[in-house]
Amino acid sequence: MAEPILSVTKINKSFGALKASIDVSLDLRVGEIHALIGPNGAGKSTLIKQIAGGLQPDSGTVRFLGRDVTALDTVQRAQMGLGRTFQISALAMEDSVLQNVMLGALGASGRPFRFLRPVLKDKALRETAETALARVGLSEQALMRTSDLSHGQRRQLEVAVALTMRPRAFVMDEPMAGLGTSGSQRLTRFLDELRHEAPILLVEHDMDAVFALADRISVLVYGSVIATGTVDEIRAHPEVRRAYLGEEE
Amino acid sequence: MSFLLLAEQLLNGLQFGVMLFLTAAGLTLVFGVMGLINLAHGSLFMIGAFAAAAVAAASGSFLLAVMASIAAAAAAGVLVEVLVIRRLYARDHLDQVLATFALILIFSEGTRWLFGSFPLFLDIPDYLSGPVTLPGGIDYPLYRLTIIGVGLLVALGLFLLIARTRLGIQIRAGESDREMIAALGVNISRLYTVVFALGAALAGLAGALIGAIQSVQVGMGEPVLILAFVVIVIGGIGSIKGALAGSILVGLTDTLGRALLPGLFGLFMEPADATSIGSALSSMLIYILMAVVLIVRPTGLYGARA
Amino acid sequence: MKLNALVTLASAAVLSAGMAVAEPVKVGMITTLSGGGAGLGVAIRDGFMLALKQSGTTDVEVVVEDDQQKPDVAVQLADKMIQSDKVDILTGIVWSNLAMAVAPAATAQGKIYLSPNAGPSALAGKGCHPYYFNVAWQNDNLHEAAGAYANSAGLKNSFILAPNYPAGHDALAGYKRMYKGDLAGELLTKLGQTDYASELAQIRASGADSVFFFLPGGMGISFLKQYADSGIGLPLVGPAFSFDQDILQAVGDAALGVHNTSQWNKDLDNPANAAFVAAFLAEYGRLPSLYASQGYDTANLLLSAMAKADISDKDAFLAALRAADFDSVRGKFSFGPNQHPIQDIYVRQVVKEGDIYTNKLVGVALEDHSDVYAAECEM
Amino acid sequence: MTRETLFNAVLGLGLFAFPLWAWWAEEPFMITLSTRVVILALAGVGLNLALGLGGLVSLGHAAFFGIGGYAMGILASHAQSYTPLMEFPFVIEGTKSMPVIWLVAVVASALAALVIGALSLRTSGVYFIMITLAFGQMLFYFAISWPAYGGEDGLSIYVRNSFPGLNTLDPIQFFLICYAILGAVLLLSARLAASPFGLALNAARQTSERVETVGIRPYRLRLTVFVISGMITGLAGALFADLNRFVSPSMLSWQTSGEIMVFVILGGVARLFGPVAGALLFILLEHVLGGLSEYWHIYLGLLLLGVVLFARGGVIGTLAGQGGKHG
Repeated sequence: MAEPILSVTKINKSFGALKASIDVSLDLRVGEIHALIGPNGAGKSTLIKQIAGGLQPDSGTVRFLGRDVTALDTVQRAQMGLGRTFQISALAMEDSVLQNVMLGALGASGRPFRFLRPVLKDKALRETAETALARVGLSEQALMRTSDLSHGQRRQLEVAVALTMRPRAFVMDEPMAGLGTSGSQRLTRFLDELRHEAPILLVEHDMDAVFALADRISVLVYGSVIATGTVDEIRAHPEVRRAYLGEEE
Repeated sequence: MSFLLLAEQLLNGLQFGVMLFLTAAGLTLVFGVMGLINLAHGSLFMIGAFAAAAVAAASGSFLLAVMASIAAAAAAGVLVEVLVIRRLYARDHLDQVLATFALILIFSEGTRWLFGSFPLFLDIPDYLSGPVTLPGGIDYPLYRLTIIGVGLLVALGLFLLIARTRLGIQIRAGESDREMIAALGVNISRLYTVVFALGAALAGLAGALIGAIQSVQVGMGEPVLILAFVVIVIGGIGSIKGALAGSILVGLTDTLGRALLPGLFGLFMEPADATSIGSALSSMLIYILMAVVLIVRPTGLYGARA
Repeated sequence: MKLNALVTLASAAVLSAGMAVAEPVKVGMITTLSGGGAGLGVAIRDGFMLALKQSGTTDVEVVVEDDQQKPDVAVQLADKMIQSDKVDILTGIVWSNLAMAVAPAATAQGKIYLSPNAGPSALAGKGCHPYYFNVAWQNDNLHEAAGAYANSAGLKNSFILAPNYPAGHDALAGYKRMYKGDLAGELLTKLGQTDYASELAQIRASGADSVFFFLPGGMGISFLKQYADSGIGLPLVGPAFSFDQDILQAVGDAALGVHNTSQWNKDLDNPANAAFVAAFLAEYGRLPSLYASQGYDTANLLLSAMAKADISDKDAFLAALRAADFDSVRGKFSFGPNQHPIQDIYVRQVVKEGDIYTNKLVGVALEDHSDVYAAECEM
Repeated sequence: MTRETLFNAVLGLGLFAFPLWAWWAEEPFMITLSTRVVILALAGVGLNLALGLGGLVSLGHAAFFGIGGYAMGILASHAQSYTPLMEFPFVIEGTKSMPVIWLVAVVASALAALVIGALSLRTSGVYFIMITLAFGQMLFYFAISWPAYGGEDGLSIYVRNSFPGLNTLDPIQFFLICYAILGAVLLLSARLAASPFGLALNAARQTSERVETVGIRPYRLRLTVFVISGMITGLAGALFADLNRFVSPSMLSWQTSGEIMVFVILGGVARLFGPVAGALLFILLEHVLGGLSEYWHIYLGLLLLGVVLFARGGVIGTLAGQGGKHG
């Protein structure tokens, strides 16, 4: 099999006495959705930060597109094509929806240091941005102030921003949270398609979505991956049932 | 420079540092708990000094004067907190800067309106005046030793207050998590008033103690304010320990810079140039220190919060 | 007293018959009336106004404005007074750096500037100007006198210090110009410094027999208190600024016995001075300070020129100013070729009279003293 | 047209019409006062780019204001005394030409802002406020104790510098020069805010994380805007020195930094015309209140307090409403 797009090997990270990641290994292959689940406090966000670049692991490596990117920061990983959405929306709340998406397009263009022409009149950027908005179904909200969006709409906007970057892999931190049933069904359908453009590492609490979408699932408990496998394997896994699903339901 | 002189300069640096700590402690406390940048801290220092001078003139008692300074500054603190400051906690730093800048104007000219344009008299009491001979033969002013003592006591008192008392628990809670103190059933509004008054009282105490060996005049608070900010930023804003470390570092740097730099430059320069350049550099030294500390540690020595 | 009111001094006296009735002279007074330096500006203003009031004249209009001790504000006020109030004469500035900002520009625009306090060397030498008169002293004068006094008092090894800014450099240069002994040490302190422990330790270790210092305003008060408390006890010498009537009360015992140099003191024995001191005390309820005496002399100089010439006749008016034909509270007073004073500079000592700290005359440091920059002035 | 654009238009025209009236009415001081407003507004526009757009609360902008001032003072004083600025390795003469002085002021401020910004931007929040203050104070004390150019006394220039084809000594002509510059810089500033760079910077102010995630370095955005901001404030410093024909270390003092910041906050942070409204109001207050009482600072303080507490968003925010902020 070809080398995975994104792989994490034996990552460790501790904060004082607290071990947030213990020998974590997982990978993301072409065309798949790999879901990462685990109870609250299992270290999912810490792991995501180490993958996206905000946090350096104490040991272990992160590889992306065949390169060791452990020492690279968020910006460099983003420039290589790692698209990310945040659990808590990181959006420019005072700006319009369109401006937020254009920021992504601008980042992808690699030329943010242009000072005099209005950015909204840049046709190429605008097209990229509007396409992304259309794909997540936010075209009508383009000119709204972002802080006026509903919680779910902000989630959609997060995804739209990531789309503008045409990434080689997505890392999505709970994109379904707060979406409501119809919203999350729509997003589920959308992600289902999206995996063919680029694989998705999906952190999600919505189990219906996870079971519907994931090619593989990894379960993180107290900083360790206790199991990785297909949906059925995970459903059947006794340790997972005890440690995680049993608690949840 | 002889060893004895160097030792004396080190003591001076320590003493200056403790003096700075007295002025900085309240500022850092208020910032730590309420996240407030209070430019008017220097005005509270001035109010303390003026109250002390007025009471000392009327009563002749230094002790009474010091108590008056604490009371007056705390009272002014409560007044300002209730009328103005509490509306600023939720605002950003810019609004706080502008509002407390406005308070400086009001306090300064208000004081001048009350007390006139000329400096006031405030002197060291007889029982604390004059030098004593320390082991090693250094003649050192008793009053400055007293300031070191009081400063260290205040530091100890603050540590105990924060570590051991109920108020301290609330203060620590307020520093780390504002919602938690509400959950603990603490009256936040009153806690903030108390902390602000405590910070003001510390400024007032410093004003009285330091005013006795300096000039009690309108505008005396501003240079103090800048220095206090330098100190707490070096130490890490909100940290009492940091304020203490920062003050001593600044005190030593400033004093030793003034004492040593002109001589140092004299080794390879004309004396007149050495004096001039050495002095110029020594007056910039604490700002250089602050810039270096922040470049190396962007949140100060003991700072956690960015 | 109302600020900025056009103080037309409408005394009951009607213009006496026969006197040349001219347009009133408009004076713009820019001085420091707020903040920490306000005491000096208030004293100058009060002295100036007292002289006008005593004269009973109705021919002087004064516009008073506060410069906040900021040079750019002073410049703005000068512009306003020249362009909008159309004053003929400017005066009042306390600080050298503000005077440097205002005076050259004002004289270049054909306005007369009478300096009641600051006398930077740049305006006494090459930068002298026919329209610029200094009624106080050239900045070096009192320091030179302190050096001369140190010689006569037999001081042989002085430690000298001043703030690190131009007036401070001038002070040390002035002292050294006259002083013949050795220097035990020389320090430039930070402007606005309030703690002098480090300097005091160096003084104590230096083996000096005396200390000369120039630390104006709050710096001097701080230094004196800390010096007294240090127990060093060497004789202090300094210019009058740190022993001025208005701040002595704040220094207290720490200043007692110190010799300082001044061109004026309240016990100078001449009728003009006696009248001035009594009138000032009656009017304002406090003893006059050095700065008040300078403000008073400035006004009287102006009045003397007005009595001789009309302001519209510039040359005659300038000549009348140069003549300095007025009864100065300092006794002898005349202008040198650079229009800076030639005057005696006295030695005073701080004493306590009842509850009040004040100065008494103890001698003359320099007689008919001018300044070294006069030779460079080409006018 | 939003209320804010209407307000801006009225403000801009008023600031133009008033001096013209003063010129007609032969009130030259009113022209000088207007020029002062225009120049201080320009300094504020500079700071507003860093503060409003970039979220960089700099309490050290007096450094650039002063550097601009000294660029003018040093060049003009050498030209005035016919002594070259330096002779080795090549001769640099002083100059009295405004455009040359402006260029030097802008370049010098840019260099200073590059160094100060590169170091200061390692910190954020209150630490950033204080480290910029520290750099300002360093320059202040340096200027006070550096004897070559007058130290605390500053430098006086006897005749205002020249501009080709104009008589700068005529108040109205000098005003027009300054007004034109302010207009040009406001235009530039508006375009900057709407540009790709402005979009990224504005987003970095609100969420640094997001900007990194799309592959843009917030540090570079901030450093760039800090340099541009310093350049504009430096240019204002050169004009201010020319207005007063005088430069001194007080231009470098922390009070000056504070005042420039007051203009911005008073007018409305991140509003295009905020600094213009702020500087106008401040000078107006200074001029009117200064005449009322010896203790006029008390009233000034009370008024400022009132603005912070009750008129959020500054003058423009209050008059034009919250809408329209940030484009």
